[in-house]
Amino acid sequence: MPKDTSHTPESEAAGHSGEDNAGVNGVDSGEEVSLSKPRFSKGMLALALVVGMFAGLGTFTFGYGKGASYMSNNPQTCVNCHAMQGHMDSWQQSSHHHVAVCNDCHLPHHPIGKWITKADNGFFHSLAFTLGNYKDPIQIKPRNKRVTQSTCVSCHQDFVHSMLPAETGQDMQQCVHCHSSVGHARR
Amino acid sequence: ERKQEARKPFVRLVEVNEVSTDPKPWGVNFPLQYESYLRTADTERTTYGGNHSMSPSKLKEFPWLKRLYAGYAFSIEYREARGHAYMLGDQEVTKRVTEVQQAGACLHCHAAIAPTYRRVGLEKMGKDASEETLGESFDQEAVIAGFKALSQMKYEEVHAELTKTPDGVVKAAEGDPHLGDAHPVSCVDCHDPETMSIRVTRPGFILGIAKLAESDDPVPHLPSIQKWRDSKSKTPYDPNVDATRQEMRSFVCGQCHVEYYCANKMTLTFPWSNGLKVEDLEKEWEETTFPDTEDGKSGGEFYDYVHKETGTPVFKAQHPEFELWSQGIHARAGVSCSDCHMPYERQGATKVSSHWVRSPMLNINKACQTCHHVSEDELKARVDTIQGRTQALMARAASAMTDMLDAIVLAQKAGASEEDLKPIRELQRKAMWRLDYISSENSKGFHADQEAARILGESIDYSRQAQAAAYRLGGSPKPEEGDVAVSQAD
Amino acid sequence: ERKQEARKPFVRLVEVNEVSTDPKPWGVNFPLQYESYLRTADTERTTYGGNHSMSPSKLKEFPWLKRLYAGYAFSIEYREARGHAYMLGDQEVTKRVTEVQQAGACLHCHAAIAPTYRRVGLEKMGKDASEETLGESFDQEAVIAGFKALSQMKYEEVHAELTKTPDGVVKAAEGDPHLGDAHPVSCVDCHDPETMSIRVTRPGFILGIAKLAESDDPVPHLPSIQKWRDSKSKTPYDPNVDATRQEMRSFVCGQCHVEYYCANKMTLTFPWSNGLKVEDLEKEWEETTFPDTEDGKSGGEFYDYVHKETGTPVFKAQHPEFELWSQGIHARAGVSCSDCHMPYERQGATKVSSHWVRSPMLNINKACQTCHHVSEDELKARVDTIQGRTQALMARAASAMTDMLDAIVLAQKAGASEEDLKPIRELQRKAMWRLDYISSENSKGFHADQEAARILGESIDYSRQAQAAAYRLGGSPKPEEGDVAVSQAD
Ligand code: HEC
Ligand code: HEC
Ligand code: HEC
Ligand code: HEC
Ligand code: HEC
Ligand code: HEC
Ligand code: HEC
Ligand code: HEC
Ligand code: HEC
Ligand code: HEC
Ligand code: HEC
Ligand code: HEC
Ligand code: HEC
Ligand code: HEC
Ligand SMILES: [Ca+2]
Ligand SMILES: [Ca+2]
Repeated sequence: MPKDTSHTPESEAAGHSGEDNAGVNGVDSGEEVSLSKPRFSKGMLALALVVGMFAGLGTFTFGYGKGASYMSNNPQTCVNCHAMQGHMDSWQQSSHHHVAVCNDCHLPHHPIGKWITKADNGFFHSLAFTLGNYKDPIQIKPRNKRVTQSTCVSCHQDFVHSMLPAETGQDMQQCVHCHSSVGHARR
Repeated sequence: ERKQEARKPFVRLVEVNEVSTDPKPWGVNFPLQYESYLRTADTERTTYGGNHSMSPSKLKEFPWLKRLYAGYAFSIEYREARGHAYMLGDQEVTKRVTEVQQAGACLHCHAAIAPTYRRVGLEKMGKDASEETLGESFDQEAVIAGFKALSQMKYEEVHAELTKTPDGVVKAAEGDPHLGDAHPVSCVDCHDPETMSIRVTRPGFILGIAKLAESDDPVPHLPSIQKWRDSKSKTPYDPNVDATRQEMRSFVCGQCHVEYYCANKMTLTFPWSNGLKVEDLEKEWEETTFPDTEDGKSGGEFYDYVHKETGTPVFKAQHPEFELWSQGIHARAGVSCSDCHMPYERQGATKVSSHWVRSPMLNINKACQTCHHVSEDELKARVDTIQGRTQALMARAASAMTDMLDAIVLAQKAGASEEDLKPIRELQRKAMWRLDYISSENSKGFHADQEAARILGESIDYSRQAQAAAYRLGGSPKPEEGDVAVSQAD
Repeated sequence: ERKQEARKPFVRLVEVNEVSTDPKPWGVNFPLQYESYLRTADTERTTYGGNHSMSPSKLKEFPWLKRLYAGYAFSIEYREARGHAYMLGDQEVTKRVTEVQQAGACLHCHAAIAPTYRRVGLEKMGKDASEETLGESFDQEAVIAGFKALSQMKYEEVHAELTKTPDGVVKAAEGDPHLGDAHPVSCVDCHDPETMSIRVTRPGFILGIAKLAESDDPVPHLPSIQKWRDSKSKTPYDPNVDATRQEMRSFVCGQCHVEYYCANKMTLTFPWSNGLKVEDLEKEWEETTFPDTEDGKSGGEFYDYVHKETGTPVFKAQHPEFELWSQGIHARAGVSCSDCHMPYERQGATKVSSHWVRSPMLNINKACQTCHHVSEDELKARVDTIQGRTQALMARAASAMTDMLDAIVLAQKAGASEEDLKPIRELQRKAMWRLDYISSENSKGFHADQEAARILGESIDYSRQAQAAAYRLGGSPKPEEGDVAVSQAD
């Protein structure tokens, strides 16, 4: 039976509650703020948005890949690119397909970081897809790894409280070190 | 790497500080960890590991160990390891301690000793060593000074020093020499009492890992050491400053689960200046000479004991878990000791590290299945396969070793000269070191399976070479005594 | 498990059938697979593997092989393997074939031979063997009959038979004995021409795996065999019927990448009746006696060659990739040969299996990174570590082996009796079999790293035991000739 891959109500709820939690908790939604604030001035932010969206728009890919829908939360929009099919499949078999859609994990839960990542990834996605020069299998880049890590923490903050650094500035373990198949079933 | 914001400071119901070697007050603050910590006194065994009410004797299980250790304390009593709760008691009663004079360094890994090191260090340095000062800060300099002062003293003397250090609980009257109890490994050994972050406290490790950092041994599993090397820093590598949290999750264990020298001729030493492989450690011992004696005589070449049957000075290998793990695929993949031996456990609305440090085979679900999505039976079977191969090769190496001893003894009876025997003794030492290395390591090869087999293969090679060479010197049993039989161990 | 819908029947531009050993017409239907298949003629080498314009000689790389193979064809010429495109040509020109009379069984694994087996089988059975009948169906019974008929015939005769079978392309006039070309492994060897599903066609494998199924060797990596055993079926295990698709992705390779007997005293045999471990194979050879000769004399105990320096009858191990892989963690985890050696590649919107069968180290990205999410350098380093350990132990086992040969030769010169030598010869055979097993296996230990080290450890043990025993019989070199030196290989 083919799974309904559209954005289910549960996943919407989970996704949003994740984001809300981050804000309401007042715990600065993990590190996103502390990171993005100093690194991106308003001007840079605008620039990133413009470059990201228009560079993407201008390409054939953006049309082919139903670029406009990239901004939606529907996982189906990701598989507009066949390059994403495997990840879609493995997400469907993962423990989280009931509770989180792609964007819940691959976009920062912080309202600003979220748009930067979207623009940034939108641009590089289109570029890579158009040129076809990306690595297969696709490998997540360090910056996007930080995003996924931050979203785990954002949703599971209370549960993993003792894993957070004892002192600011110390590091913490990668959740996927142990939970590698949470978002994408593997092996 | 991204830095996370810190967790909220925990609610401290009871104050603990740097002298709090008694875990009870910590347990008030962290009842979940404390409860599981107490379970290290529990008993359950796997095929090759786990706890036991009275730990089985390894000498009985592997009779050849008696010949391997002939002339050394280990041939009197040597048992399987068991839970952390027993570490001090088991040491106090082992015949290796009751029948042989041991050095104070033994306590480095069997008691919560850092505050005692600090106290003695401060005293040596002529500084205040009151309970208050002792509780204030870790003071690494003082700890190392105390460590050096106590290492070569007698076991009993140092044991007595332990109880002269406050433990945070015992309330002793002024002038009462008993200011605290002696405790096995305790919270303060692995945690900063202020922040609760994990840390290392053992001078042996701190000095040893700094030596390793100075070497050029590749350490793909310890990225912070590579980073330190690349930075060309002038300050020695300090695990408490430089290591990642994931590395620290192994370093806390590497304080004790390592090869060492610990008798009374030198300060306790971790032989890591050439690297962490079995040859690297061997090389350090080969290059070591004991310090000159007080009357100015040369201390001579390093050795642990003179093998009684053959008169050959040899090295003793002790539980090199940290070193063998370092050669394995799990270490390379960033999997720490704690990931398997202290896995996270769901406790209500949060997860905590199981402080019931024990065989992961008693806890496969949490210890392995988070990463390996296959059945418990399958994981057990994989471990059994690895350990079975190791055991079979070990039995083979053991019978090569005993054949070698027989041949050397006969060659000596036949009047072989010391000069002729010299290369044979070298082979013997290499063979015994390697066999001991894997038989003393407690995972039966699991921590690095191919490496364990390689080491045993080398041991076999050296034993059999020595045997053949001894045959040339008249070490061959007379044809009547025993025929050429295929000696096949399994 | 989510069942995939059956794939759409492919568009067949050109008809192919059971005689189509020429891959060209298949290539019209499947241009992507064909293109990559053709690339097996390409040249590129890794440290221990990969292709080469003229494959390097293993005898040069490992001079001790000449002594290991003394008296056997392998001591004349023995090279590294290279791409599938070369398999027939390389066999035709090797001195092992041009200077020594070989048996027709050699072609079992070096040519697309099934239709020839079928033709000869049908002819033997007195049935029609026209191109049409040959093309119609696989007819396993006829194939096996032909296989048995051709196995012990001369190489050249069987080679000639190949060209008497139509290949689907050559159009020959009636009566022309050349009805088709001889081809190296081709599509029809691994695919059903009707459905394109993968299949096995080699009698050696079909008979061998059925024997394995009858045994009680645990096969956690081959669940369909366990299922067949549990079903207590009366019909022999048939891979084409019983195996899972994932198993078939290894079985197609297991048709050739296995240990075998292939000379003219018996039909080509895969020695799997006791299991797939090195000892299991050895046991089958030990228990085998050659069939009685035509004049009724007993065939005597099985052996491959009489070792020339020592006169000991020994076994020859050939490329046991399938068997060693079976002992490894990847097999246990269900990872097939094809997963690593024929990984899927994205070609536009579809994924195809790379038919450029080659070293995965030339294609780490696709071969490994689908499963292992670490960098190429890291994966390379992991493989290097494993292969480096294997190589070092192999060198050690090799020097043990040559020391043994020296000692036996001297003992014989000193007049040792056959009776005294008997147990030594047994040790020698065991030692050489194990060393050969790992040095002939082509992954340098990667396919099962700990197992490879274990086997080499045993080889060392047997060689050195034989050496020591030979010393007792006067095999010890005179003290003048060479002193007891630490023979340390690395
Ligand atoms: C529950 C969280 C979660 C969800 C939901 C999720 N992912 Fe991921 N995804 C991850 C994590 C975590 C990683 C990276 C793991 C790592 O660091 O190796 C990842 C990696 C990836 C990668 C990079 C490939 C790789 O292995 O490095 C792609 C592409 C991807 N995801 C796409 C998707 C798409 C498309 C969806 C929705 C169909 C999706 N993800 C849903 C957590 C998730
Ligand atoms: C335009 C086609 C296309 C669409 C639509 C698309 N992807 Fe991708 N994606 C790609 C390509 C191509 C790459 C590989 C980029 C590379 O490796 O440089 C990629 C890479 C990724 C990565 C790893 C990126 C990194 O650099 O770390 C993630 C995560 C990911 N995609 C998630 C998603 C999600 C979530 C969606 C839907 C919201 C999505 N993708 C939609 C084509 C697409
Ligand atoms: C959008 C919110 C959200 C995000 C993002 C998220 N999770 Fe979850 N996660 C949940 C919910 C909801 C559950 C199920 C309820 C529960 O038990 O807490 C869950 C369950 C889990 C579980 C237990 C079930 C299982 O799969 O084993 C683990 C482990 C887990 N998450 C880890 C992660 C990791 C690691 C990440 C990041 C890669 C992550 N989660 C990202 C919401 C999220
Ligand atoms: C060193 C390994 C390890 C790391 C790193 C790790 N976890 Fe876990 N986690 C576990 C184990 C083991 C369990 C299972 C506990 C149990 O079953 O009692 C677990 C359980 C969980 C659960 C609950 C599972 C359930 O069944 O309810 C969640 C949620 C979770 N982890 C989230 C995370 C998040 C988020 C991170 C990163 C901050 C993380 N984990 C990092 C090992 C790890
Ligand atoms: C990937 C998992 C894993 C890692 C990482 C690991 N171990 Fe182990 N360890 C095991 C297994 C499995 C055994 C065998 C247990 C048995 O036989 O019951 C074992 C055995 C042991 C034993 C003997 C246990 C007994 O019951 O006698 C000790 C001690 C030990 N390990 C210490 C360490 C130390 C110290 C480290 C890190 C330097 C470490 N281990 C890293 C899995 C691991
Ligand atoms: C560098 C740390 C270290 C030092 C120093 C040390 N030990 Fe241990 N000891 C351990 C570890 C780790 C174990 C558990 C592993 C094992 O049993 O192999 C252990 C186990 C033991 C045991 C229980 C098992 C057995 O061997 O019977 C005894 C008794 C013991 N030690 C006595 C001593 C004595 C006596 C000394 C001093 C000569 C000493 N230890 C020095 C770390 C150390
Ligand atoms: C202060 C020294 C010390 C430290 C630190 C230490 N150990 Fe131990 N460990 C010992 C000693 C000593 C024993 C043996 C106790 C006995 O047999 O009486 C032991 C026993 C064990 C055993 C055997 C338990 C059993 O039930 O059979 C395991 C497993 C083990 N340690 C793992 C670890 C791990 C993992 C760490 C780090 C998280 C660690 N140890 C830290 C000294 C230490
Ligand atoms: C042998 C070393 C060792 C000893 C002794 C030890 N711990 Fe831990 N403890 C650890 C390690 C390792 C962690 C995991 C730390 C991390 O991942 O950052 C940990 C984590 C913790 C945490 C953080 C939450 C969690 O569970 O992960 C608390 C709280 C804690 N320990 C309390 C205690 C208390 C209380 C005691 C004494 C009863 C104690 N520990 C003794 C090694 C030890
Ligand atoms: C935090 C993750 C993690 C944990 C916990 C873990 N492993 Fe592993 N294991 C790995 C990784 C990573 C590899 C290396 C192969 C790979 O990249 O998949 C591996 C490899 C293995 C292998 C193959 C290597 C070999 O030595 O043959 C075995 C067997 C194995 N693990 C068993 C276990 C067992 C048993 C446990 C529990 C005692 C365990 N693992 C715990 C991550 C883990
Ligand atoms: C997990 C991956 C993996 C699996 C599964 C695997 N191999 Fe390999 N194989 C390798 C690697 C890695 C090498 C070493 C290549 C090198 O040294 O360049 C290798 C080497 C070889 C070689 C020698 C290649 C050369 O270039 O000389 C042959 C032949 C081979 N394998 C056949 C097989 C067969 C047959 C099977 C199944 C029975 C199999 N392999 C299963 C990874 C694998
Ligand atoms: C059971 C299958 C099988 C049989 C039978 C077989 N081969 Fe091979 N042969 C292979 C495989 C697989 C390789 C590639 C692996 C290797 O080189 O070790 C190979 C490689 C070769 C090579 C190239 C490498 C080398 O050894 O120099 C030659 C030449 C060769 N075989 C000749 C022969 C001859 C002659 C016979 C008959 C005596 C024969 N083969 C029988 C499977 C077989
Ligand atoms: C019909 C017999 C046969 C079959 C089937 C077969 N091979 Fe081979 N293979 C050979 C022979 C023969 C060679 C050596 C050719 C030479 O050296 O001339 C070889 C060579 C190789 C090599 C070395 C290639 C190189 O570039 O160095 C690899 C790797 C290999 N085979 C893997 C496989 C795998 C994987 C399969 C199954 C998908 C397979 N083979 C199926 C007979 C076969
Ligand atoms: C040594 C064995 C072997 C030979 C020879 C071989 N194949 Fe394959 N082929 C395979 C394997 C294994 C698969 C993967 C099948 C699967 O996963 O079900 C495959 C898959 C295929 C597929 C299915 C799609 C895909 O790519 O996975 C096609 C079509 C195909 N091969 C065509 C050919 C053609 C055309 C030739 C001759 C030029 C050929 N094959 C020769 C082993 C072989
Ligand atoms: C289809 C999945 C898959 C592929 C492809 C694969 N592996 Fe693995 N690998 C595994 C699994 C599963 C394990 C066992 C450990 C575990 O459970 O994580 C493993 C274990 C390992 C180990 C540790 C075991 C050992 O022998 O030390 C190494 C190293 C390794 N793989 C390297 C490779 C390399 C190199 C390749 C490519 C040539 C490769 N793998 C291809 C799945 C795969
Ligand atoms: Ca020692
Ligand atoms: Ca053979």
